Amino acid sequence: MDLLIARIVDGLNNGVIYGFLALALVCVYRGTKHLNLAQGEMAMFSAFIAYALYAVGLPVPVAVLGTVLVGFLAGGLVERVLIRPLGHHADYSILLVTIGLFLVLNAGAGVIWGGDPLPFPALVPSSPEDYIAFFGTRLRYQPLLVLGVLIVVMTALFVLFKYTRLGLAMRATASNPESARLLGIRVNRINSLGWMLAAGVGALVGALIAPSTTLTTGMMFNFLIYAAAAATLGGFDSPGGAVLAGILLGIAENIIGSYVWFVGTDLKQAVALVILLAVLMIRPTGMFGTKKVERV
Amino acid sequence: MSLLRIDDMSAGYGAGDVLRGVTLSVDAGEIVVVLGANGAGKTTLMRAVSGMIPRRGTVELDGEDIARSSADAIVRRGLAQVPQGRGTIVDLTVEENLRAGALVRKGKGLAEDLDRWYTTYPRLAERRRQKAGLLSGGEQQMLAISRAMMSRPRMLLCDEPSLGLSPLLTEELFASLSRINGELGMAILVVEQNAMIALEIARRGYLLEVGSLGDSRPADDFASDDSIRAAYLGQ
Amino acid sequence: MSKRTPLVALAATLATLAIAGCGAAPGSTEGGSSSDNPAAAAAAQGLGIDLAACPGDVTTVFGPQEKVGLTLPLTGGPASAFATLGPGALAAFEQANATADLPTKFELVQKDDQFQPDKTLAAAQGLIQQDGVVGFSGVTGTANALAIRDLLKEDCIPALGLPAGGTVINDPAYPGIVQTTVPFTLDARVWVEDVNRRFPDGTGIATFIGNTESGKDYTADIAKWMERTGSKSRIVATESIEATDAAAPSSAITTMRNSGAQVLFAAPTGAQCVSMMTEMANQGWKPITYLTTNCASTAFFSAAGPAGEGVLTVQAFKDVNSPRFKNDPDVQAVRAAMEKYSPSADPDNTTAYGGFTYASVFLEAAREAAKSDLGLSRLGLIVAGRHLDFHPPMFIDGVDFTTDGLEDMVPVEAGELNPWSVAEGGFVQGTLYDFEGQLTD
Amino acid sequence: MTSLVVDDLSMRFGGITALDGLSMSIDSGQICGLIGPNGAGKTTLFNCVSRIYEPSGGRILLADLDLLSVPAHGIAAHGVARTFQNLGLFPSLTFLENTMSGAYSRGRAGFVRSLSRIGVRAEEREIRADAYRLLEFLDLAHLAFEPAADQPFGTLKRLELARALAARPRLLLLDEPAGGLTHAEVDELAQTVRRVRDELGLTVLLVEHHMPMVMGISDKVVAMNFGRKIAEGPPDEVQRHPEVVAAYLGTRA
Repeated sequence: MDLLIARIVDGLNNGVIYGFLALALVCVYRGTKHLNLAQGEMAMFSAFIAYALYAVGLPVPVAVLGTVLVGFLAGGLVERVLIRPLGHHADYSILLVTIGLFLVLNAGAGVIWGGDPLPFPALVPSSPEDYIAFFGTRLRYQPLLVLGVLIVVMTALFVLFKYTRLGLAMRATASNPESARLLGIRVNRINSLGWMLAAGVGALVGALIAPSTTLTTGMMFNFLIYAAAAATLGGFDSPGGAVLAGILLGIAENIIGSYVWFVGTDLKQAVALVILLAVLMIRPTGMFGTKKVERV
Repeated sequence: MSLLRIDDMSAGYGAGDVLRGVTLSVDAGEIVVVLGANGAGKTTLMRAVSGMIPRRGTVELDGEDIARSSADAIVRRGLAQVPQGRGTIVDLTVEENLRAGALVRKGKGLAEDLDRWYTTYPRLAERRRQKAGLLSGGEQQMLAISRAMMSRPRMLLCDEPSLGLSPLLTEELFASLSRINGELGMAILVVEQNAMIALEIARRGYLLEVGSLGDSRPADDFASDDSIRAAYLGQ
Repeated sequence: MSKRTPLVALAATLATLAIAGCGAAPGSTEGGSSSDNPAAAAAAQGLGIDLAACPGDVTTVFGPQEKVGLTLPLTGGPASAFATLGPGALAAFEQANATADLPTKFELVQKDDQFQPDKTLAAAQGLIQQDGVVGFSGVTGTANALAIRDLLKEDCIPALGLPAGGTVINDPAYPGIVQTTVPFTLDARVWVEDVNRRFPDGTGIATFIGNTESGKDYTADIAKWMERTGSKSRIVATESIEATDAAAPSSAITTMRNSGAQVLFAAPTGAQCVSMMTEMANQGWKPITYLTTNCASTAFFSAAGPAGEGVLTVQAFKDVNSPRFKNDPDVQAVRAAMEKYSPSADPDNTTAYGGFTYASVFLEAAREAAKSDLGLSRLGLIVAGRHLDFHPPMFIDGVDFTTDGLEDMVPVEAGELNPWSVAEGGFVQGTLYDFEGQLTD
Repeated sequence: MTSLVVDDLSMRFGGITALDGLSMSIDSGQICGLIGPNGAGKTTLFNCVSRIYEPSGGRILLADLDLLSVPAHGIAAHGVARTFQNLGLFPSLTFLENTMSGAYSRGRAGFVRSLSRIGVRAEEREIRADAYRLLEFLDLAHLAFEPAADQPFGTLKRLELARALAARPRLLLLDEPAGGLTHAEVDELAQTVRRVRDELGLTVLLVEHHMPMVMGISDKVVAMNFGRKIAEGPPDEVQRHPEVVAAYLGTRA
């Protein structure tokens, strides 16, 4: 029993990261229907910026908030300079541009900060002795913090999308950009904002999880695969769905990897993809995605 | 002075102009109809006026030049759109569609406006929490008109509101446009194939024939001669 | 313009091939003449080299100026970890050119391979055919070295001083390939011997091995040495990790913790060294931990903080960042050489010192060859590389670089098993294990 | 002499009836215009005849052949060819190649023979010669070896006609051929369609909004509204039919 709980907690630790990054993917997708493959690298780069801010003497919370701000602005810049000039129907080119961005950010971070992993301080006590005992396992403050912030961010995004004029404009734009323009919505600005939000959320993920993954250029690579799976599973337009799917994916992969003898750690990633396929075959819009409803 | 003044406007999609030298005006408080058979260029005219496609020539709203404004800016200046095919935002609920229509205007009165349109089109009120994609064609057309009106525009453009609707619904819809014009003094430019119904509520009309617009004539004039039939059915 | 580029490239390639082909033809006819030299014939035969099959005359003594090739990742993900190797190697060559009395000056030519074996092969082909290198030093990575060894064998070109720890590198069929790093088999042997010494009656061991080529070496070598040493211990948990996985390995640690293992043999990759130690501390699991020599860097352990306390690694090189070697005269001499001859080398980066050391093996072989009957030639280099016995300045005292023909293929067969000390901020001196002559199979 | 017979054809999409028991016929060698306001069901009927849609009920006969019993991909071999509203051409292929691509349906070489190349060369030569004759017939021969890309829309419309004719059809279905053409091009196209009918002896079903063209070249016109036929007859009769006028101009309620 204790072991099962320990495994669920282990899965939760990773699942929270998948869900958080998935949330960033959803931010871009909700606004623009684009998948940003550079999302993970943007988060990684942001974490390094947080490190740089911390290294020049800023307190950790200020460094984290600082990188969120930088991420926010950089997201807008990326949209304006790299994405918008491609036009609204350039799905394939945009995918390629995000791959390019992926490579540039990865190489850039390597050149600037080197290949050795850097220690990144946590916002909460995180020495080995800082934990809450829970059925023989240890709930640590660091993942709890990530989970807490994730819930706050998710709720904030939910409120933004559901109850604000801006959120309404974003949803209208995502659903029918042409109509949105004819309602006077500045569609370009909304797209920018989607990228800014996503990059801000990504920056937060990067800076928050760096203490547990250590700060390296490769830190986000795997997470992005899981996050894309989680966003797909959760339904690409549902923040809550993406987060929940991320967490469930983390737990499921861990439980299956641990208790199904032929899976083990080698096939954990395959488990995630099999779950993804299975769900998509039953519900093509994901678990919580909106079905496209339209009468002829 | 005309509320909307278009002078010598040409427009098209890429190669070749679909519209050539169109001149048209709408006065405040007036309903004007542009009639035309299928393929005459009615929707192109609408999209050119609303800035959705590139155009050349003069386009003025209340004396302000909007020929180079973007589509969203034109709406913000008070020229609201009911696009062809209704432009329903299918993932939003009926009420969210209406609220989206009011995004461009600041200030209060949102609740009153919602109320007004729910009263005008009670069927929308019944379905306010439904996804707009589930509405019938007629309901979506009502939604499109209400949504455009939620921006409290100076003028309304309607692109073929009768499209795909039964004669009865078409009749009902035009009656409501007439009421909007009467009660709010709203200027409306409507392009429409269904000439008889449109002419019934319009003061003046234009006839669009493969890209060129004739002179405006009083609505009754059209009703009494054969020009539309000729334009629509040949010879 | 854009359409013409591939044509130009194609033309260039064809021209290169044509020139290479013309160059090879007369060489191969002359190849027989080298057997006229009885010393060369004997030396070659001793190493199983067929001189007649070598293009050109490998016994020809080098001119006053020759080129040496080095492939390493300069771009791509691994670049940041390895790129500093180049400037370190450059320092060694430039120092030798300036101070040593070698009859030949060596120009180091570096080529990017992005750490991808197929690109290593392309880079090596370019170095041989276009640059005309007479040898290689510091081809980085086991898989990368494997990718080019057939090419090197065909062209009878030596590669001396490779940072490639794989057991397969030391293969009698490829006498010209000389490893210069702690071989993974030494790592495994030291771990097993140390566990046998601590637990004569046996204990439970957990293994946490990266799902990579070197990971396979570790798994095989651990099993081999446990069997050969008659170890009474058992492996009770085997966990693996993908090289790209950045998540804290919490589930693997949970499993190993629950296996009741007293000992952990761990060979993860890169930053996983850090996250593994951190996660173990977080879960409160404290087995006796043996960590791959690939993780034995101050950067990793500093990042791990208190979680690194007492973790054991095998070390053959002096760790320049540890207090123990800060004032070591050899370290300071190398540091001075780097500052003087290769200012772009980072004097605080372990990998730069590694590059210097790999190059020093090549240079030592060059010295020996120059003194030998064979002279400083390609064959001379290969033969000298296979008969070296010296102490590179950056090696820990007690660890030597020794090769003995095909009898002893593994040059580095000793290492210190050193625990990390948080208080010291470095590895502290532990037990020296020396298996000289015992690791070659 | 009746060529195409549509008998009590119905088509429902979900709850919507797009065709409601529609019957009509075209005599062999006739040009029949199919008109009606947007949403009248013209395209649905057109797509049923060209076997893109499977009707919910009714029959479609081409001479004595039950078209609905022919698989969708097989109708070309049974003498039905069509053009598309937005051109279904291959831009990178030449005019000749595009035209030849229309002939594959009547190729006699099966899969095995195509592989073994026995008799295929001769057949290919024949198809090529045929395609070239068609291009000459449509005044496109000077463009035979030019790629289709970048030619004026009106020229491409004629090329599409050539491709449809390469299948040597008995029944030619034209889907809004005048769309996007200038006045002069429409006149030219109308003449071409007439000439094609006269010289090749085809039956033509034409869906078109451009009334002058429909009324100018059709032997008979079928008018539809709300999925039903509201009038059928010579153009000038249909033009004045009160229901047709009402369908187009609307009615005062």
